[in-house]
Amino acid sequence: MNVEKIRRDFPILSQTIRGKKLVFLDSAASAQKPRVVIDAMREAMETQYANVHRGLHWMSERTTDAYEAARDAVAALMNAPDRDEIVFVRNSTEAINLVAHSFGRGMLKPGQAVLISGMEHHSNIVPWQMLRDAHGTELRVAPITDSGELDMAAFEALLSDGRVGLVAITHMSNVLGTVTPAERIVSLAHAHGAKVLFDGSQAIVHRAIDVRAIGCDFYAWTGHKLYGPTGIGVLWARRELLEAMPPFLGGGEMISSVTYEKSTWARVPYKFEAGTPAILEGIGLKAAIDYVRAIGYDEMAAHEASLTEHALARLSRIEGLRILGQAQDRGGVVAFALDKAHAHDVATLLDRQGIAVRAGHHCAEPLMHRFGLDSTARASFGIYTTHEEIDALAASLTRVREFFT
Amino acid sequence: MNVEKIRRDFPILSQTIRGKKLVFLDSAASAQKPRVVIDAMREAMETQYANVHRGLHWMSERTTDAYEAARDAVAALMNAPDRDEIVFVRNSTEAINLVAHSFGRGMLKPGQAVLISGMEHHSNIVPWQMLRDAHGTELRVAPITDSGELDMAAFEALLSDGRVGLVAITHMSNVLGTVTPAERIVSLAHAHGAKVLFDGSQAIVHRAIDVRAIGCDFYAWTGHKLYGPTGIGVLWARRELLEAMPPFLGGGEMISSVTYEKSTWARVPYKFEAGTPAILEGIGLKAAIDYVRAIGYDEMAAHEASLTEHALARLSRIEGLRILGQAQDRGGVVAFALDKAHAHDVATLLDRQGIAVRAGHHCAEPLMHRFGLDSTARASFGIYTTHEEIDALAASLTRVREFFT
Amino acid sequence: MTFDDDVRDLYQEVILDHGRKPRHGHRLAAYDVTAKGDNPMCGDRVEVFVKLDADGKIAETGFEARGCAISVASADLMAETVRGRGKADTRALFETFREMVRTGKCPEHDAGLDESLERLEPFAGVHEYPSRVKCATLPWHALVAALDGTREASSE
Amino acid sequence: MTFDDDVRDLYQEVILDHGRKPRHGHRLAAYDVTAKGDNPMCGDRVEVFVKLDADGKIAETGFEARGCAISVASADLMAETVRGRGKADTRALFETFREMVRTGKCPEHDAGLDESLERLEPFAGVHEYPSRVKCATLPWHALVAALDGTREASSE
Ligand SMILES: Cc1ncc(COP(=O)(O)O)c(C=O)c1O
Ligand SMILES: Cc1ncc(COP(=O)(O)O)c(C=O)c1O
Repeated sequence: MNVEKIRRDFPILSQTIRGKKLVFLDSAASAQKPRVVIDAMREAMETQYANVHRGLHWMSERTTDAYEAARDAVAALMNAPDRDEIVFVRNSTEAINLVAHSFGRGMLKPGQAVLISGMEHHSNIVPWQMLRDAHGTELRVAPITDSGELDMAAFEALLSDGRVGLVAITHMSNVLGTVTPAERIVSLAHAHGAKVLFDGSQAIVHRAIDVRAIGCDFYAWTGHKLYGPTGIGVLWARRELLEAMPPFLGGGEMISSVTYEKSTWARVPYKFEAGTPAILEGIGLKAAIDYVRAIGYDEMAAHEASLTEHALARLSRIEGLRILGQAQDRGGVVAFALDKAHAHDVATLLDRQGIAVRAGHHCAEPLMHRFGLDSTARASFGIYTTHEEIDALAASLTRVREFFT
Repeated sequence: MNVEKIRRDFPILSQTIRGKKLVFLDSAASAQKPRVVIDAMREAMETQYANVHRGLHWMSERTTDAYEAARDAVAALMNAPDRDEIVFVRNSTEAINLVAHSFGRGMLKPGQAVLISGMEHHSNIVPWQMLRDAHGTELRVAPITDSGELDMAAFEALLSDGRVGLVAITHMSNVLGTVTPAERIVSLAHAHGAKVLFDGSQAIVHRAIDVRAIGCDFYAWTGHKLYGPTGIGVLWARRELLEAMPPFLGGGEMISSVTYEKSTWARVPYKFEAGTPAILEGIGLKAAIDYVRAIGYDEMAAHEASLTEHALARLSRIEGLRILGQAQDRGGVVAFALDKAHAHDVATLLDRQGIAVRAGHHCAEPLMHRFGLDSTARASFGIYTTHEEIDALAASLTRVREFFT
Repeated sequence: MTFDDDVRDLYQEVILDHGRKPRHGHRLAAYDVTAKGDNPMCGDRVEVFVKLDADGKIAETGFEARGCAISVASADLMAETVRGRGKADTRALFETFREMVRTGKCPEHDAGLDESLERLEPFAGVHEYPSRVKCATLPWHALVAALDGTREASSE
Repeated sequence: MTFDDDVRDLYQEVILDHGRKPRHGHRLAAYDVTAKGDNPMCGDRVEVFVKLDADGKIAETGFEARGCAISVASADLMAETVRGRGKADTRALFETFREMVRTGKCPEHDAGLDESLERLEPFAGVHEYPSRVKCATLPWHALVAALDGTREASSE
């Protein structure tokens, strides 16, 4: 993979920040956008924009085609059996909330349980708490080990009473980098009668996702982390589930017919897409998908594995620096704490060198507390990240620690 | 107002469609985007993009500023008392669903009623049906007159038993063009103890909206109709209501703290904005707002009034053409039916002349049925629409009718 | 180009004519199977009535339709072209027709369909308007539903 | 520019020093009012303890904090600069300080605050980092809450 060539595809990477070359190590929060994405959105607005579906005029037909082509691209990306199983939402968070409402309230019974893990993002915790409080389901949490992996024995034990109706679990932790054993999770869950939702927000950026091979029931992710625009996310779900689930939001586009007494719903997936969708964002997302597929997941994964290995090696040599998580199978995010400096101060000092990292609880408070911390700094990598950037981070961190000692 | 100058701000308007000059008369479905909007989004992606809030690094701070500046711009646009009363959502539809969930399920009691009107868009019907079916509220419909205005006597009568907890009503019909008497509606509703939500999806494009002067409790609209991008909409609500309402979607950004037992919510409005928001879309929306405010609502309203008057005069001279709605106070949309031709055929034939109109039920089936129709064609106007374009429409419609006779 | 030139390639005379004056646009006095088709998105509605002969082949088709010129003309030409066909044969014609209105091109097909497809060819122009493809196919959905013994079809 | 040049304008010596070795970073043996401040977004937490004199003026302030250098240094310099101030006076200093860390400029203010503001001036650089303004203001929120008799404050 030619990283220098890829970097030229991202206009922002030539920016200087405070007079320094930008070193962007915050891709797990949101990735930068290649020119093809920027151009796709611009071109749509300049040449064919109109609202989609039922337009009957040229621009509406063209825009509908372009928007629906995004659905095909997503289906192909995830190896979904059926394009109609792709529901467009705003982000992963909305995808998970959709499942919590339509499947949770609609198909789980009070007394059944939802099983999450100890390394979830708030977006895969809070919707299940809200479901618990509104609907009377139980919320169970499968613990993680000190190395930051799912405790499989405990996980299985929590399934054993057969009351778990849904396992909702991250496919890759945004803090620990841990990739969870998806197939194994599915086979255990299914054996105990539970459906499985993966929060793939991070995983889709680092791995080729094949929902058929994984065998899960729901898979959620978010466009802006996969080099696409904000405002669009994806829920994939098995058709029979989508058919059976009541709708979530009501309004235009999601109906088949409306009278005051009773409305009937549009066919899947439109039943779940109320109102004018994120049209331009769908078009941008398709460009992003085409872009990453042209590079290829094998290439991307190899690049990120090499970056991650390099980062772990470099950072672990820094005195007083503690890395969170040592999973065997891990993706390109590294969260760490310095003994002498608070994560906020670390992030600010790095910023003054032009190095962008994130600091805080990374929307994973319970996970932070599991490791006895309130916040960490986190460096995360994208296809445009270089080994030199990681060297720059390591060098700066050494200075930061000296500065605070 | 210099329409020719304005037209040059919209790159798409110089397109040709099927070798004809584009005549875009479908702005009520979604408006075209001026260059400033396109550029604002492009520039954000090229120079400073990052995720918002808690970024701590330069780009995240800049992007947070830009995104939050959109909130200020919206608050100023609507004369909202407090910027924290602006909640960003995907579109009007989500805004109304948010109210149906958080206010409807959260604060209305089963047995209370929601009062809508006979000229609502599906997005302001279906959420209240779903609330009725899930929560046991009643759904009442205030009839409209033959001229397409709200029947105020009937409206008041439907309030009189004091059981209506919420009036949810359009501020401007997307089919009839009718602008409803907002202040009068509010004073009647409040006198009977009901809160008021306006669906301002169309009104905000044609009128300066002053939520303080109107005195309502909720106001919903959608960015893509106000020359902004797709993927972003606005709910304004009184602070005390937002404070009292439980959250809608759960996840990142909307929390204050999270433990498995209990989470607490971020302050208003963030409590209602779960997950990574539509950042680029907020930035685009701000550019759109700045653009229309620079032109000025007085100018826009005068231009549209003149276009509408011209259209009504020209179309009513066409034999066999029936215009829906003759409200005194009306905005720039004109729906019509031809005796000899189905609306779909009309739209397709116009398209072949490069004229884009919409045909169908316009997401307002019950309203169509009220007038004994299944579908109509609809021409709708924006700031870039010219009198000549309306002449072209009228001339073509005459030919269409001949063609089918 | 004149107005007529612009529109005639899509609304060919045969479509206009059958749209205006359908030959089979009536409920049959006696019929064996029937079904309704509904396109709630645009309010198109069609009801077909089919009389079968002793071999189970289509003897006659009538319909009542409310909709655009394309859906009415399509129903009328359908009634004409399915006469004498059995169930499988009708379905094969429908599939080929549907492919044609979707793509604008006639796909490979059985020689036995040749003549009928030629008759239906004026609908090929509809492919330019993906959202109107369902106008052309709705009556066919209803017909197939009737033959299958289903009472309702939707061409959403 | 060296690393130090880049960071010293924000983390001036006084901030580093008070962040590392706060003079008032302890619970008072005896105090009249107290409150907690919480910034759940970043996990910063501070608890302030205030001893008042006979006139109701601040005699002494102590605190226990967990947080970044900026919040700890801010708490410490706050403790130093509010000594001898009454409630209104403390609030006025806080408002001026807050404006300064938000904008980087010291707003018009009462002459009586001059000396204290000079002491607090090193925090002006924080305005470059809007998301860290709350680090600097959290202890002040807690102090004002304590004086108001509220037990908890949040600087979200
Ligand atoms: C009156 C009215 N309400 C609601 C909507 C729904 O807007 P959106 O599709 O952006 O949610 C529209 C536009 O489609 C409208 O015209
Ligand atoms: C693992 C994980 N889940 C969920 C999310 C939420 O994504 P979004 O904010 O786009 O909804 C994120 C990213 O913030 C994440 O990393």
